[in-house]
Amino acid sequence: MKYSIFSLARAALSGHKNWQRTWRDATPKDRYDVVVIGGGGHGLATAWFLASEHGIRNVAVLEKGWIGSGNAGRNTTIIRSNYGLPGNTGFYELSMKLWERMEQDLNYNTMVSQRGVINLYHSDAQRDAYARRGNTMRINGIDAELLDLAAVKKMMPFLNFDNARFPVQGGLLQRRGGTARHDAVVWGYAHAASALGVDIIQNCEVTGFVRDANGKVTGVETSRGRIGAGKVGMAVAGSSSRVASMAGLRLPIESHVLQAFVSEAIKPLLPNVMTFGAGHFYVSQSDKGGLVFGGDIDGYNSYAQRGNMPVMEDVCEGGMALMPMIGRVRLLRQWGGVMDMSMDGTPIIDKTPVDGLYLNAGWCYGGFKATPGSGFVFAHLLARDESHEEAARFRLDRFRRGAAIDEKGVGAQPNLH
Amino acid sequence: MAGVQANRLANGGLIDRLVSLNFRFDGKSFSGFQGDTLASALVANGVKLVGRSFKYHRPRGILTAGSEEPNALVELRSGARCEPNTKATTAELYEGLEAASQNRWPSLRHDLMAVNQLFAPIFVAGFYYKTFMWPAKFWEAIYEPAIRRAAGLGRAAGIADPDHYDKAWAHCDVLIAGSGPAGLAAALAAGRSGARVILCEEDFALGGRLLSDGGTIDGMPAAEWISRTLTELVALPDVRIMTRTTLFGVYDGGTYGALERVNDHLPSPPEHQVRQRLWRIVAKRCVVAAGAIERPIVFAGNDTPGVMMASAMRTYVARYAATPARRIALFTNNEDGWRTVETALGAGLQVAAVVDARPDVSPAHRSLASKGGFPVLNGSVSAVDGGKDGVSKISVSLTGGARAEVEADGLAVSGGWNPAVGLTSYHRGRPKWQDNIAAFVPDGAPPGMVAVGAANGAFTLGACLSQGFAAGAQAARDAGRSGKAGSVPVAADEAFSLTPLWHVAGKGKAFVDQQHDVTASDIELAQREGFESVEHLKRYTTLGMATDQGKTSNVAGLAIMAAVTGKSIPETGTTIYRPPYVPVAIGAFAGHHRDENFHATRLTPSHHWAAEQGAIFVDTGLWKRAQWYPRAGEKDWLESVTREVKAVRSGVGFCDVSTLGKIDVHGPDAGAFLDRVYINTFSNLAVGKARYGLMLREDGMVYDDGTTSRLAEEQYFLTTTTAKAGPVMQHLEFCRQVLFPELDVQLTSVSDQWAQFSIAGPKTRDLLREIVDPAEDLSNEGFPFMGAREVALRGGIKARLFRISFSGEMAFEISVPARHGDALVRNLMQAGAPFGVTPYGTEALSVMRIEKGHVAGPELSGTTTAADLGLGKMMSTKKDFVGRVMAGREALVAADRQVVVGIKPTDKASRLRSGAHVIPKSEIPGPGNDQGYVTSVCFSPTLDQWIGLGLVERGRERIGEIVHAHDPLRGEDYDVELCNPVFYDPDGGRQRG
Amino acid sequence: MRIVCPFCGERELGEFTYLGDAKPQRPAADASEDAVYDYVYLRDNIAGVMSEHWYHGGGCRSWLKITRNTLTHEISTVEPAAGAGAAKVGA
Amino acid sequence: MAEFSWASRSPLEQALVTGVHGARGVEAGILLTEIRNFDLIQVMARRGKGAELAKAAKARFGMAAPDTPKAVQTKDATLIWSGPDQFLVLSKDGKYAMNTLAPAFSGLASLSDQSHARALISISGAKVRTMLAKLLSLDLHPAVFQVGAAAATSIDHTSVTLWRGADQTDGRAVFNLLVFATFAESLWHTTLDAGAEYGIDIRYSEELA
Repeated sequence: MKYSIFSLARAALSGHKNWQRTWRDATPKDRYDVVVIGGGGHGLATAWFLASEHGIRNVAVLEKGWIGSGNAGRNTTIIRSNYGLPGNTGFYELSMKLWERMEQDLNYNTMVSQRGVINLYHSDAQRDAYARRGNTMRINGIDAELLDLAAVKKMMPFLNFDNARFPVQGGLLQRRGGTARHDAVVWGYAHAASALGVDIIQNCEVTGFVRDANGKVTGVETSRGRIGAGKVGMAVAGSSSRVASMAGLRLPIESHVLQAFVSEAIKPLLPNVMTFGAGHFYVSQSDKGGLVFGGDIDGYNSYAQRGNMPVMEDVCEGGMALMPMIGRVRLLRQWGGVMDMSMDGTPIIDKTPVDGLYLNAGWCYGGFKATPGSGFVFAHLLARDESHEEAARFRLDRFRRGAAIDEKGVGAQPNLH
Repeated sequence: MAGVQANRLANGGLIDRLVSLNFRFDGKSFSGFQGDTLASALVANGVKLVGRSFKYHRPRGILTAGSEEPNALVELRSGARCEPNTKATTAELYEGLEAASQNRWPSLRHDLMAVNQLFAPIFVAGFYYKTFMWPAKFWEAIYEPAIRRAAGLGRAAGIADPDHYDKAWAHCDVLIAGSGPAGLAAALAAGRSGARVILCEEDFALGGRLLSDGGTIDGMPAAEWISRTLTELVALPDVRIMTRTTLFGVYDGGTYGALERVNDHLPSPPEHQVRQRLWRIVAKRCVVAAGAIERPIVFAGNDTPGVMMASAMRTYVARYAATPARRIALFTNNEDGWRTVETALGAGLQVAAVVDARPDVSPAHRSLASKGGFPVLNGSVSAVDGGKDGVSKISVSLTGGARAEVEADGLAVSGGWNPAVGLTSYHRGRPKWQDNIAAFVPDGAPPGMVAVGAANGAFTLGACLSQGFAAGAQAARDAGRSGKAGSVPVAADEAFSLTPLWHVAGKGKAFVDQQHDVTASDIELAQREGFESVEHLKRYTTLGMATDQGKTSNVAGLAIMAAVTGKSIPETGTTIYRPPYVPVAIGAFAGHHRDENFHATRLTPSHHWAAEQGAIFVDTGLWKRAQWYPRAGEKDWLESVTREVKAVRSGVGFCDVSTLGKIDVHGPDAGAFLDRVYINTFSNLAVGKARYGLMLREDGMVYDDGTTSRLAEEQYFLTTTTAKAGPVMQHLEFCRQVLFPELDVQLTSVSDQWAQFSIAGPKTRDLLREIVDPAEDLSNEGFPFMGAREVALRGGIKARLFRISFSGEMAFEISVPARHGDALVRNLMQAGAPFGVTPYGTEALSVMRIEKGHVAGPELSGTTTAADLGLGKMMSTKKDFVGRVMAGREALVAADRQVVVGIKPTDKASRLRSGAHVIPKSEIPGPGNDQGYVTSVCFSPTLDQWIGLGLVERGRERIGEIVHAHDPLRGEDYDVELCNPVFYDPDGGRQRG
Repeated sequence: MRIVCPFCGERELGEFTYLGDAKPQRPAADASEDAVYDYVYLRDNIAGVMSEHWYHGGGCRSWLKITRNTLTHEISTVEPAAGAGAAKVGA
Repeated sequence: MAEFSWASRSPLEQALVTGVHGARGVEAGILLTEIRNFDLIQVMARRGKGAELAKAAKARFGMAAPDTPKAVQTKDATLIWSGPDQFLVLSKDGKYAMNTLAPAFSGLASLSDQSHARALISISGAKVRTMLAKLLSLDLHPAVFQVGAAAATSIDHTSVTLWRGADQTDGRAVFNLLVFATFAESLWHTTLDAGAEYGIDIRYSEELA
């Protein structure tokens, strides 16, 4: 059923009794051309692009829980393409362009809100680093503006300009950045992919790979039985190492916990997405009114999906340092997601050494904003057996070759990225 | 003048009638008493309409009497202290309290946004996902702003919070959450056993439900038992009772978070006091006696003001002597609801009827009804008549199909009780279903925690006392305390029976989540569209995501989902429970760490002297460093910095470099150790000599640099950059303790021990000779370039001198014990006056290092190799060192890497900026020809033009090439020449002279 | 999290910093580039009990080897790194 | 040619204002005293030399140096544990300075002069534990952190050394804190903020007691 204000009005007349399932509840077939492991945003986007861009519709998405139950529903919903290194710059801009047409592509309102993302700077060195990055963006055809203090004051008069420990000096603004409604992205891709014939199979956990005599992956064992596959793609953020280990692979990845927080809903207070340059704090305000914010990872390997108080305090200290008007706003919920942190802070989208098995992993904090781009290039790789040009640097062997893409410049220590 | 408290009972209650308090709600004056909450005072004043709902702006009244309240949310206080979404049910009344209702315009009674109710047929769950998509540009411009304005509840102040917060640590054997009968019994048992006990109670009064429901314990009235118990607890040496304190979360290793509302019951905190305090409590054991929350039954019109939880209604009557209604009806599916009738009758209120959904009502209650002259109707409430002024009539579907109507102005509802399973579930535990109470109870808990009493599904007074007591005693034993717990308090176990009833089908909106306007039909719609997992249900309908965190709505919602999917409630399951248990002010989590106190500040030994000179300071990490020293008449920083540079280059200047990390590396294997952490060799460094060193990370990238001196055979003095002082210390300790434990070497930070100054310029020796003991030979022969040794100063103290130069001038660094740093700088000024000595700041320092082509922070970016920096030849091939192997990987030794090179505009008048990119001349900038960027720039007074360093592809091969500096961010494009990075004195004669 | 430092006793998480898996051992000086790559980059990334390096930088500056469950954060053992407390070696 | 004065300046000289800070009651809840002018030497045992150093230290100080988190008072020095294989020697009048200690421990220990690297603050008063609970994550319960207990810990993410000295004559506890000199002023202000509600009596002493 096509979604629109008219279909809503029609449905209202019949008491909304006629709405169909947003996606079909599929039972697994014996074999698919492509099996995508992971029913998060990336896996579902991959399936949709396989069907819509490459005409490959005999596709299953296997999800061990319910779709969107991993990091797709645990992030802080920010979208942006303000990266500075070759590889990242082009890829995230590809993703941004796909965000900009997502709702029309999917016939689903994912509430893509290009309200602007500003990274504040507090020193000359930080300004210079942002200038370098902003210029990279501009050279790549991406919007970027370097704001001085006066411009920041005008845009966000509520920041602490008077007695800050690290006074704001300006910011790097990407106006096309913003937020999107994370769950809706999952449901939108599921809705659209299902309509093109993709089977979305929930409560179906992959427990092993089926290999032929040559070692090629020909299917997966699951909690709902064996499913054959021409190719198998992994998009299992938070479980990448565990799933890869079933195929005997070790990855340059550590899993860490990243906490996020939301406040009680209040009337509109923040116009945009902001990152504090002198502490670990970034924030936006959801359409519902909650301040959605976060900071640094807890810093230790974890699959527990919950964090501890030092980081919670650190984040709130950053928030109060930046905008002391939020002191009386109350933190409503905290949660944690498992971040698959790669060794250079940059994702991996590549074939694996195991024939028939394809990897999409290591998104660190960048996973949500990458959703459409990740699906697009992963579908390309699965369909054509070659990297999309915008993902050509996200190869698995880059670490071996010394071609890491290290935006933060901290090296092979995942918890510092 | 405040109005009369028309709905206040003449006597009774736990309020202090001698202390009358005036307050305002929506601008209207009222009065209440000490001991009231804002909600109870509003009840006493007959105020029924207190808020508007989130989506439909429906009129809402007070539903509960606790922190589970979904409706009675107000903006408390005004101006900078405005607290949006404050629950009137937990806000203590104080003299002069001001509160305003929320989410309405222009007024609570006449809210124009109530027009949303007309669109209610369209505004169903998830409607926004299906529309507002065309045209694409309208989302940000029109739809979203309208949605944002309509959403949200209260308004935040928008200006800085004027109050203070702090954070503290507490430690105990047994931590107890809740001071109801179970919590008090646990505290008694643990305290008597000799345990260190902390009891947290979120209310301002201790007793929990005992305050409202009374009862008999150990043969005495509950109030007397509470009083005796408190007397005993207070007398115990290690029992600490914290009221107004909510235990909100449990973290790893027995760490708990609690919020103490220290002064929220006052108009503003007294001087020197905080508003709230965040506690990190470390406890060996935790007893959760957090009680249970009464749950509603969902029926049409159940959000009409005047519909109230049955337990809340009796709390208002019994504890606050305030009557929510004159003539009440009760709708219950369980025995406990009847208590409200008993309380109401005892207070002289009329009871219109009891609607009991159970097949049987006890004979005792039947006789109560006949004595009280009210009917007992077997059936369910199917509709409520009334509006913003409250309930007027209640429609009842009788078992068997008949209908009845009841005239009443208040409806008490009891659907049973849900144990407060939050704390026990925060480690992602899932509670289990217990049939006899039709509720989820804890199924295990985080290590060290146990739930007791109502929080554990034990709803009778006797069971609460015995469970609490037993758990308190056991917790004390587990913590190693062996005292005698004494005798357990005893009370009778009341009868409890319940027939589950979640939803009464009927016409009209029946609310599950009152704050978020989620109705029973929204849940049915979600199921129809495939959102039948509880997490999907929550996310699609927003059920349970409001400020009450679904305390009254979650279980009802999933019970309705269970019914429509044909599954059982336990099969349907719960969502993940997430802390905090109640919302906590962000300011409390920050505590002291805001404004200037966000992070600690480090001051150099010459800081106060520099401040006296009027220096401008710059933040460098935690340090404040003098950036430049302006003089009267100088028009801008550039003029000051240029003067400082010229003074050094032509005379002498000094700069505080105490911020460098300084590490004593001692021991027989100190040299061998340094050989492994540096790319170059230090074991062959002569005593009395310094050497520049470079260290890599294990991945082959440059980590840090600095000068290290050998002061004695087994004694090196290592310096790091300011930025990396801490991380390098940690790295060296890792090398020492983990990688190379066989080496006999000891490390200590001496960063704070030494005040260190760079003294530079051709007249450096002249100045030094003034303050150094004349017996010391400072000649080029007596103290050659890269020499390092201790010298005596005039007047008796020792200093260390290092003949090293960052500026390219003849220079020394001098170190004195830090408390003499202030004296040293003053002595340098005095001794240097004849030579025009000039203090210089970090800007001049930076100018001179760029002129000299020294790399620093912007070049040591963590992505550069030694070869990129032009220092590849330093890498020893005769030994292993950290990073050696990985530095040899193909992409790190590729010929086309970006390497350090000098850059200067071809037009000498042109300014150069860091962050500009390097593009081949005459090419159109694009990702394919972006060859590098400018890393560091300065205006060079020596060359009289802007110069800089950059990282440029094959830069060293391209010296002399004219390229393009492209800076679209700042709208600048200009030609620059790639040049030797050493702009000044390239053969180094000056520093060696 | 609370960590029982073998030297200081039980301390708060905030005093410690994390490095990572303690299983990979730094290869000898003559090891191949492949072996060093493996050491620097590849991880088992265990969901369960793993051995880790932590640094008590906010306390006694000892490096510790800690066995911890990454699913529950439960710590089972804490021991000093080989070179922490090395004055007692051979004593 | 002039001779120069090398007057020692405490890192707290600017921040410390004697008198009462914060709430003014009958008695200030906190007594805060900076102690100036002391020698502080860090002694770090060499590899495998722990036992020999212990022997040498005992000979030198007349008491065993602590090898667990404790502080011991000898007749003319305080020996404070500062980590495995290491302790601090706090003394005055050059009794145990680098030049006197180095020969005694030659070959057994590496020594590092920290006399100027730290500020020394003594904290006592009726509210001392209540206030310290805002700064320190340690359990300072009298039965847990007894007289002579020491700890290497942190305030504001900054390393400090803490030990409990002998009780005052009125039985009240005294806590001694060594903080890094360049952080001292910042931590001092943090301490004043933490204690303001109890009232703080601020003093300094030119000499170690």
